[in-house]
Amino acid sequence: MKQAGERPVLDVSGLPSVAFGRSNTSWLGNVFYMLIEGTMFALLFASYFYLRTRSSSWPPFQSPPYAVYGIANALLFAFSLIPARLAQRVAPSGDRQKIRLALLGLGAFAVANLVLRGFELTSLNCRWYENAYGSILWSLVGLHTGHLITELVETMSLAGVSFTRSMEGTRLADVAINSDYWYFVVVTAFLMDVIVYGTTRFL
Amino acid sequence: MPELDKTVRRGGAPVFIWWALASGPLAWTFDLGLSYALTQHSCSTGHYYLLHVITVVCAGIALSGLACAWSAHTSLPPEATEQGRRPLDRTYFQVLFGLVFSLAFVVAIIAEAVPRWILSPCD
Amino acid sequence: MTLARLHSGLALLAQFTGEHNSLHPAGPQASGIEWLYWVVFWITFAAFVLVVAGFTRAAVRNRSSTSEMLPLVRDLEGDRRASWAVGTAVFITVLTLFAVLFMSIITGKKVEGLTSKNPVTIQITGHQWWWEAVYPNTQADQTITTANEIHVPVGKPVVILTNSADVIHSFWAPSVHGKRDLLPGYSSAFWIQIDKPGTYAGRCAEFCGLQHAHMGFSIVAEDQDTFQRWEAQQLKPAVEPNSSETVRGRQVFLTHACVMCHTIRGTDAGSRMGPDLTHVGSRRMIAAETLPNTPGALAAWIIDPQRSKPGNKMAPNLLNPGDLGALVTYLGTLQ
Amino acid sequence: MSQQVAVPESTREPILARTWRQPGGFWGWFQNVHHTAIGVRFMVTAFIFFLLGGVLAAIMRWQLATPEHGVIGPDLYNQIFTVHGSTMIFLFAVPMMFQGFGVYLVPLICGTRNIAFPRLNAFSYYVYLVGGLLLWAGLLLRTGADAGWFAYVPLSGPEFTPGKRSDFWAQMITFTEVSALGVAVSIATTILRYRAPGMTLNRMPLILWEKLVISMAVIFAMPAVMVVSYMLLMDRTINTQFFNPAVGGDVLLYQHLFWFFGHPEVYIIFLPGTAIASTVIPVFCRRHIFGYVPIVTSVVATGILGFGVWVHHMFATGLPQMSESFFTAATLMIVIPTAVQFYCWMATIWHGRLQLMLPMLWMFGFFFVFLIGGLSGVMLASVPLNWQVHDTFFVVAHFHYVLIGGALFPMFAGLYFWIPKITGRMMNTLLGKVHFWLFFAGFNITFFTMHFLGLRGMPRRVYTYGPEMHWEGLNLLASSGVLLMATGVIVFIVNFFHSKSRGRLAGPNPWGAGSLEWAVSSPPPAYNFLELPTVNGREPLWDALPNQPVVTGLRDDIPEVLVTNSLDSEPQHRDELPPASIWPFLAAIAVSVAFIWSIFSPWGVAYGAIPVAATLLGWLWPRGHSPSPRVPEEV
Repeated sequence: MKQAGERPVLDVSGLPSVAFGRSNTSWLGNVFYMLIEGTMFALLFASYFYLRTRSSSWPPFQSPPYAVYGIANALLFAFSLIPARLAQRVAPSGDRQKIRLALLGLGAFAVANLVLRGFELTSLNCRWYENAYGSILWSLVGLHTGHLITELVETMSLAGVSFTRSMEGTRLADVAINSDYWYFVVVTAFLMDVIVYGTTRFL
Repeated sequence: MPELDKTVRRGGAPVFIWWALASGPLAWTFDLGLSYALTQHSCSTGHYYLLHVITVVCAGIALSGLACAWSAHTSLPPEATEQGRRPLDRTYFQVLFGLVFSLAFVVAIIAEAVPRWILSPCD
Repeated sequence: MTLARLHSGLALLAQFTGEHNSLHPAGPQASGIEWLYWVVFWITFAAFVLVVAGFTRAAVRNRSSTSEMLPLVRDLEGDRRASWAVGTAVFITVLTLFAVLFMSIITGKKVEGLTSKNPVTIQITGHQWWWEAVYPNTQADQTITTANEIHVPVGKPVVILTNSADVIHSFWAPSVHGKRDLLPGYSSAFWIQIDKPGTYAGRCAEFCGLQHAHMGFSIVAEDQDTFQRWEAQQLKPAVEPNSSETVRGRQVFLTHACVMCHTIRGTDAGSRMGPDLTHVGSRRMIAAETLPNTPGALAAWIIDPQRSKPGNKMAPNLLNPGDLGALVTYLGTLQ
Repeated sequence: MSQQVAVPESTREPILARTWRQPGGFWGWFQNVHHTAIGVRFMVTAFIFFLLGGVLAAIMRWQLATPEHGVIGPDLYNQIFTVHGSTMIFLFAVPMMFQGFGVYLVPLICGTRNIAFPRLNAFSYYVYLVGGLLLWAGLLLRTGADAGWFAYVPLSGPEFTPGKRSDFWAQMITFTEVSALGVAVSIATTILRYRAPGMTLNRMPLILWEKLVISMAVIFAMPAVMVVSYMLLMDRTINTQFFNPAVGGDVLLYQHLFWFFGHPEVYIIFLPGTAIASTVIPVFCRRHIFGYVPIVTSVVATGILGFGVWVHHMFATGLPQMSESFFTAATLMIVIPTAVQFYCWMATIWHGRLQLMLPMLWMFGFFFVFLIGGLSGVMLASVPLNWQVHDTFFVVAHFHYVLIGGALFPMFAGLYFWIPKITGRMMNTLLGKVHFWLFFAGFNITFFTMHFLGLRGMPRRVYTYGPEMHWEGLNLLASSGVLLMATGVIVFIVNFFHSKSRGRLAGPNPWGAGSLEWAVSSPPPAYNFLELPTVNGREPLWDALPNQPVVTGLRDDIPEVLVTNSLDSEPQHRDELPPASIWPFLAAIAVSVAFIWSIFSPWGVAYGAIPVAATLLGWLWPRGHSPSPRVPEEV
């Protein structure tokens, strides 16, 4: 190639080796995955309303899901935003103690959400094999529950890492990104609740 | 336009330039989606005008993007080039992009309007 | 003049002996679409010639035969002229596309615009792999049920109602109209009209399983008198057997597997799984236009339907030659 | 930008080579995460699937050559056309045009050392491979999918396709979509974060613009087919009722969801072709592309408009005519951006100095063939015309003109153009020309004929036809073209192996091209660039200053790349990429087991998730400490 004798250079050695926020590549990758999964949710929502137009009554010949567990879970989701935001706030400091606490807190919320989700599943008042309404309802709740489990595993793994000295560098950025993903899970939970518990009563 | 100058120097782009880029596709998406969803509704209720309202509103949204792009175009300093390295040049490119884009989607929205001039939603 | 000749030349290239060709229309629907086809064809042909000419001219203009690496061109004046040329071309393209859009929608409106107070109505139900045709009537005994061969009066609007018994099929007689899907769970209606007497072939156009290839039908367009005679004939119950051979044939029919699937009105056979055979002898073809309705073909079909149409729902029938002959003779009398 | 004297190259090179070295040997093959290796694997695997799909096509044409031909029966024929279509779309076109070219080229053209998320990228390859093998294993066991490549319900549903045939198809979809999505995320992130300093948004080479748009199209389109293939799978395995009209299900829901993916898919296949065109044409016309801004806007507009035309696959279903006509309008409007690109290419050739070398020859083939496909597409956009030609051989002709014209011709142009970069040796020109003319002639003989068959009423997907239809002459002609095409492809393979060992050495830049992949040796070293470049224009090598600066200050002893921002490619921070690893392969195996298990038992998902989680933990588990403390900083 060319001689490297007197070439002007752009020296980047002073730049940081880890970045938080939007310039982090994993942050961007995470955004793309939220777009992918958001599209999936959107398509299931669209399918739900499409199937609604193919049926004269809704829910067809059964009562709407029992809403109490759903509302309780929605409240729980709302409060879980606190540890999520906390984890994001303390991550750049690298303070493993605080990170650990925030992540464990978030994990505890996720477990509680999951338990309540179990009760929700028992009170949908339909089965997935009965009719198309049941199928789409269970798919919606199931897809979201899958996300909840994934997020729980990820949070607990990060919490595990936070007990070791490996919780540094990009791992700290991952903690912040994990919280972004939790926000996504919470927002989709709210949207799903509106559909599962709301539209079955008012549509 | 001081806002333009300030944001461009920071290396970003002002909101109205992003609007010039986004308004066309958004307007067209709404136009197509709403028209498709409401065709049967407007047939069964007899509110045929609804479909024309959608056209006008969506074309308006796209035209607002065109206006943003145009006003940014006129207020950009003359030294901006399409290929340069500076944020200013990149903004100029975005503005050109926005102009072409908004115009293109206005044309697309007009094309979407043609069926409702000829057909009835109940056909 | 030349255009007309070119036209007929191209039509010849895409020609077919008569009744199964979207460019040989027999009624207003297919004619409207054919008209649109030729208009759009000539527009796209012109676009094709212009673009190919443009690329050819561009290619020969500055072609360099050397394979050495040439220096880069920087031609601002050329760019400026190219901007105008490209701009003009895009403008013309947009106008042309709008013209196509207008013509397409207007043709669509015209093609679908047929209507009539008192049309002949035919309910078509797609089955794997045959067509059930019912001419509904409020009185049950005035309802015609037949299969694969549809009769319509010439010059009269006919409304076709669609439905499917199993998977998606698509009803398509290209000389009459474009295709329409038969979807399970949906029923829709469309209109046809045939102006020239004759027989028009049709096929299933949506992939529907093993015997998608052998799912044909035909539309027989005949003048009003003939059509009414046909109607009257179809309304009658099955012909009573009038010879020992045909009596035996009916006996074979009623005592073998035939009755599991088929109907012959006027007898005990009343199952709707397969085609209604009350007037099977009057049809030109059997097995959804797979075989001609000759005694030989019919006998071969009854013995082993899986041979000419593998996968179809009719099971082989091991009849002795005497029974088979009697059955075929009997079915042949069911005019 | 500071003036400094760079470290002498001779000492850095071995260090970099060691840092970026990928393990060799049998087990090393499964650990490699470098984008050049993975890109080549995608290309080779996709090409093999192309050959296999071609063999199926030849069998079909043999069967259809004469009426009532008894080569194969309906059952095998249906499996063959289903696997042919699925292979060509899911296992060849997208993996070749998007994943193969994209993974190999994007990091090089960006001027960086590896793709973002290299392990995800490697994982995507294995998942794709397993998906392909699954589909073909089904065919070879005579239980191949047989409901067509779009597998409409209810035909593909539990009632009409019992057994596991459609399940193989649906899971193959999942595999290939997971793969395409993983690569899309990698490529989009690479383009937005790893571009060389100076490669601002307005200077991104057109191929990067197109890869970015395709990645976004993949991200928004593929979820639709995942959703719909899972609905089908659940209908088949756990008795959900999505598509059963008796209890509120709907067969058109399937078609809406499928084509909401299916039509953007066409652009996911076709846009890489235009990317190759916009890259190859300037090189052989010895000038910058004419109309950079219009081409960029066209590409982005195509990506967006492509999501608004799906109903034109459903014109015959009897939707209200006005609803359908909206999609006629959208379909006609999508012609405009493609026309703009054609005119810009024409102007580039017009005002350039054309050298008709092999890649350019294939470009002219692309112009001719795709033009015909595009124009017959105008006919298909019209609702009434569509009623006549939909689901006939006219459509078969149309989409082969579009897909072979829009993907295969550019693919061969791209292969003749980039194979010297990949193997380091030039392809033989004479053999290349023989290949072109055989393929071009054979293609047109086979597929132009099909337009007439369609107009004369021949529906698609029929395994045979009767002599009374008078289709035999045209069918025989169509079948004969296959021989020419096949010979052409064989000539290409011979040419490839011949040139790979004996071809003329290519050197770094045999064509005098302007993009960054030509700045490095052929084939590229493990670290791609000794010094990361900076860029001074849209064609970095053509527009470089006499003393164009290079980037220094990245560490050589760990695999580090420079991260820049999306709009202005300003350096932001340094990023350490993960080294080679076996975990992506193990994770792919675990995921495959779970997917395939789920066909046979719903519990496969639950039990299969355990090894998946385990391998993912292994994949993501921290690799110990960095050699030096890494400083987090809010940027």
